[in-house]
Amino acid sequence: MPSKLEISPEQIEQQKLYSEMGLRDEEYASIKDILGRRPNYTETGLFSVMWSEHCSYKNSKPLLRKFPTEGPQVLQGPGEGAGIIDIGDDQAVVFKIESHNHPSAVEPYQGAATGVGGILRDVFSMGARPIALLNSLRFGSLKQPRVKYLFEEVVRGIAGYGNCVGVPTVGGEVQFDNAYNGNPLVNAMCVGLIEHKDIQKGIAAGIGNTVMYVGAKTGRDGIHGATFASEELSEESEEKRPSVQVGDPFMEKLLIEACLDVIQHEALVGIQDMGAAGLTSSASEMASKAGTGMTMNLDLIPQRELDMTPYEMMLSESQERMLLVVEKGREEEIAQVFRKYDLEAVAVGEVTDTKRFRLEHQGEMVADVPVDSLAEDAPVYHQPSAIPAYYNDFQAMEPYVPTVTDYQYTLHNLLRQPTIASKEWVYDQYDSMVQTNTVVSPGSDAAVLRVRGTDKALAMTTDCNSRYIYVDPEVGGKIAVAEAARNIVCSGGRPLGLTDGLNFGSPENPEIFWQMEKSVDGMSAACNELGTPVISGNVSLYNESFGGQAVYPTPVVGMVGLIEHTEQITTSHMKQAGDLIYIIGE
Amino acid sequence: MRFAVVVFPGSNCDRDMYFAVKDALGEEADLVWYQEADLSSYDAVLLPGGFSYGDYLRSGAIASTSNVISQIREAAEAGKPVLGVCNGFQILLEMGLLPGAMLSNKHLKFMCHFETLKVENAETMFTRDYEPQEKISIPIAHGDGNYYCDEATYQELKDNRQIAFTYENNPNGSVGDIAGITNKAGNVLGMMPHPERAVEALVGNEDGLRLFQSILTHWRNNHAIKA
Amino acid sequence: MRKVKIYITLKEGVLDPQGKAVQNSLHSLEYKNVSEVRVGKYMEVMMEDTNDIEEQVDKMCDQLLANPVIENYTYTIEEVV
Amino acid sequence: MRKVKIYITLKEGVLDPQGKAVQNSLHSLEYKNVSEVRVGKYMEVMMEDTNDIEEQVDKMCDQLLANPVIENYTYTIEEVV
Ligand SMILES: Nc1ncnc2c1ncn2[C@@H]1O[C@H](COP(=O)(O)OP(=O)(O)O)[C@@H](O)[C@H]1O
Repeated sequence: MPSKLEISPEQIEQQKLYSEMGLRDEEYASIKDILGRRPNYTETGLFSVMWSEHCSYKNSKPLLRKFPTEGPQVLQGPGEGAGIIDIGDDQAVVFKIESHNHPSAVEPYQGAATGVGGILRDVFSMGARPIALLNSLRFGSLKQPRVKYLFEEVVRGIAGYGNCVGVPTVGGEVQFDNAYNGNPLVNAMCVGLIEHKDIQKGIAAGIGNTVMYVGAKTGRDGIHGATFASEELSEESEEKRPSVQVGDPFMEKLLIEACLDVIQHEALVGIQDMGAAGLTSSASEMASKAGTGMTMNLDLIPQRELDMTPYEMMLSESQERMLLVVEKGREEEIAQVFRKYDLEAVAVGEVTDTKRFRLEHQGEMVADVPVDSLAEDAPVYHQPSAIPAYYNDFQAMEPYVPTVTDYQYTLHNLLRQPTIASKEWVYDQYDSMVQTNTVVSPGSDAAVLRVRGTDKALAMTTDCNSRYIYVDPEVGGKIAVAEAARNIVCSGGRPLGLTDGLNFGSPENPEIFWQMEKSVDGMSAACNELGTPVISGNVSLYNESFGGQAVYPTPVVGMVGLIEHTEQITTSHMKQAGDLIYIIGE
Repeated sequence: MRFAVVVFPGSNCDRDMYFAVKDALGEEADLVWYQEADLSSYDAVLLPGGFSYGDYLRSGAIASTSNVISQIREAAEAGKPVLGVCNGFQILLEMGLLPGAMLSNKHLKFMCHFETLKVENAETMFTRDYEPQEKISIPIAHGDGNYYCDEATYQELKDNRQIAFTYENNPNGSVGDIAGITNKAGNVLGMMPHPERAVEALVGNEDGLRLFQSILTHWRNNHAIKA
Repeated sequence: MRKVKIYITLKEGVLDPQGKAVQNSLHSLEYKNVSEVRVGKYMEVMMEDTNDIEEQVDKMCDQLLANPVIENYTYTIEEVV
Repeated sequence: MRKVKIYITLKEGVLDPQGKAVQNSLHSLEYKNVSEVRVGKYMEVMMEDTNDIEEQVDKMCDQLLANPVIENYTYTIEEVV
C-alpha cells in the first residue's frame, strides 16, 4: 500500500517517528487498534494533525463543555465554522475569533495576515457576508527591538489583508507586557451578516455526490502547521520556517464573492474552508458530520509544486482554499459560478457510504481509515490541575491602595503606558469604513455598524485584562465577560453572545491547567448571569517562550450586541464643554 | 440619470459607490462586471476604490490593461462624466487618462481617517455644487496615494485649472497637496479621498454627496438644453 | 527556454519613500557609511524563446511591467537548459 | 564609493501571489510564451568602501533588507567613480 520511497509502517513504529509528528506512544497504540494494523506514513500524518490540540481540543474539551452555549437567540452554537445568533427580520449575525500566535511569532506579517484570512473563511463559508474584523493583540516590552518589529509587522499584516479584501477592521485591543516577550498573541475576530435561508453547513451528504476543490493551488506551505501551533516555541521552530504560509488576499476577495454567489445555487450541498490541517480536516469533518465516507483522488488536487507526496498534500496549509460537496452531475454548473472570478472548481472525490476516508494517489490506495476515527475519536485528556503558589501569595496580600500626591504627574504617567496610550497608530492603518456601515469607528468603547436596510445596528468589542486573570483567573474571567458586556451596553446595545479565544501556556503543566479551569469557570458564571451564550471560540495552548515561561492566561472575549434603533447609539467621547459627568455603579 | 459602477476583480468599494448613487443621490446605478460591461447606454462611469488585482505590481496597473478600458476611454472621449475614486483614480493614471503617477504614502503606511479638502476649482461638472475654496471633510483610505508628476505637468495642471481638490494637511506627500485632478476637458475626475463614504450623516457626514449632486445638476442642465 | 531578468528602478528625481525609509533604518542600525538607498523591483520571467524576444520584452515592460512616468527598466536574457 | 546591487527573491516553494497576477495579466495580453513570473525586490545601496564591505552587506541583508523566513538574496558590488 505505501508508495515506494516512503518510510515503512515498521520504521514508523520502531523508530517512533510518530512522535516527531506530535503523537504520543499511547496515541499511536490506539491508532493501531483502530486500524487493526500499523498506519503508513500518510495515515500517521492524518492522525497526527487531527489529534493535535489545535484540531481535536483534546486537552480543552472537558473545559469547553462548561460554557453555556444555548439561548433562544442562538441559531448555531459551537461546532461549525462559526456561531450564529438571530437578530430578527430573518437576519442573523455570524462570528468567531481565532488565534494565529505561533505563525505570527515566526513571520509576523504573514502570520497575522493569514490569521485574518482564516477567520474570514470561517465566516463566509457559513454563507455570511463578512461585515467587520476585530483583533486582540499581546506583545512583550516595546523596548525590545524584536518585539517592536513583531508589533509593527503584525499590525501591517492585519491591515494588509483586511484592507485588501474590503472588510472594515473596526476594533480591537493591544496590551504590552513582559509576559509576552517570547510569545506574542494574535487573535482575529470576524463578524458576518446572513439571511436565515442562506445558512450553510459543512457536510458531505448524499452518497455519490461530488467533492470539489476551489481556490489556491496546494503547495508545501504550512505542512504541520497544526501540530506546530500545538507545540511550545523552541529554537527548533526557527528551523521549521518553511512551514509559514503566505496569504493572497486578492484570491480571498474573489473567493468571498464567488462563495456568496454559489450558496444561492441549489446544487450546493455543503461547503467548508480548509483551515488548520487543510484538506484532511475539512474533508474528514464534512464526512463525519454527515455520517458518510469519502474517497479522494489526490492526482486531481490542483498542485503548485512538483512531486508532492500524499502526506504533503493532505497536511498542506496553503491558504485561500475551500472544499465543496455538490450534487452529482451538476459539477459544471458550480464550476461556472467560480469561473466568472477566474477561480477553478475541480472535482476531486466522491461521497461514499463506507464511513471510511480513502485516498488514492497514482493508482494506489494511500490511506484508508474510519472517518470518525479522525474527526471524533481523538483522545480526551483530563489534565491534573494544581493551585499555583503565586496565587496563594497574592490572596494573602492586603489590597494595595496607592497614595497619589501629584495627580497630573500620575495621570500623565498612566497615559504614557503603551497599553493605555491611544491606539490610533494601530487603527489608522486599518480601513475601518469600507462597506459604509461604520457608525462608530475605533476609538470608542465598542464599534457600531448599522445594518443596511433596517434601523438596527450591531455593537462589537474584544476584551480581556490578562493581568486580572493572572492574579485571579476566576474573578478575572468574570471581569473579561463583564467588561465586554459593559462596552456593548455603553454603545447602546444589548449583548447577544460571545466568542472566546483561550490563549494559555502548556496544559500539561498543572498550574496552567488550573488557570484554564478557573478562568472558564469565571467566564461561564458571567455568561450565565448576563444571558450571553458562547457560540464559538478557539483554543491556543503551549504559548510559552524559549525558557518555558508561559504567557499570562489570556482568554479573550469577543462580544456582539444588538442596538434596536440607530438613534440609541452612544459613543464614549465627551460632547461639549459644560456637560455634567456622572459616575454610575460602585 | 444612469450610472455604471465598473467592478474589477478586487474592487471593494463598488457597492458603497452603488449605494451612494442609488440611496443617497436617488438615481439609477448598476454594478457592471468588467468582462461583461457595455457602458454605451450609461450617462456616467464610476471606477470604485479597492485593490483591483490585489494592487499587485502597481496599484491599478493590471486593471488598466483589461478589456473594459477601451470602453472607459470611449466614454471619456464622448464627454461623459468619468469618476475614479482611490483605486479608480490609480487606474485612470495607469491608463493615461489623467497625467502623473501614484507612489507609496510618504510614511509608507496605509491611512484611514477623515481629511479636510479644499475645493480648488468649483466650476467643474463634479464640483459645481460646492463653493469656491470651500473646505469639506472626506475620508481617505489608501497606502499609495502620494501623487507624483513632474514640474512641467504640475504647471500645466495649475494653468488649466485641473486641480479639483487639495488637502489642507497633506497626509501622503502628494505634489502640490493634490487630492484630485481632472483631465483638460474637465469630464474625467480622479481623487484619492472617498466621497461615496460621506453621503449620510449616520456614517460620517454628507460632504461628499454634493459631488454626486454636481454630476446630476450638470447632466440635467445639459439635457434641458438639448431638449 | 529563456530566463529574462528585469530590473525596474524609479527614475532619478522621483522621490523614493521606501528607499528613504530603508536608508534611515540602516543608519539607526549604525551602518553609517551608507549614503543612499533606492528600492526597485526585480522580476524573473521564464519564456519560450522566439526570434523577437527582445522586442517582446520591451513591449511587456512598456505596456505593463514598468510605468514610464516614474520608472526605468533594464533586463538581461539568459538561456536556461 | 561602492554601488551595491541587491536582488531579493522569494524562496522556492513560497507562494508569489504578485508573480501569479502579473503572469495572468501577461497571458491575457497575449504573451502566450511566458510560463512563469516571480517578482522580487531590487535595491541599490550607495556606500563608502570598507575592508569588510561584504560582511557588512550580508549583515544588512540578514538584519533588515531581506526577510530570511521567506526570502533569499544575492548581490554584486561595483566601484563608482
Ligand atoms: N488592535 C486594534 N485594532 C483596532 N482597534 C483597536 C485596536 N486596539 C485598540 N483599538 C481601539 O482603540 C480604542 C481604545 O482601545 P483600548 O485602549 O483597549 O480601550 P478600552 O480599554 O476602553 O477598551 C477602542 O475603540 C479599540 O477598538
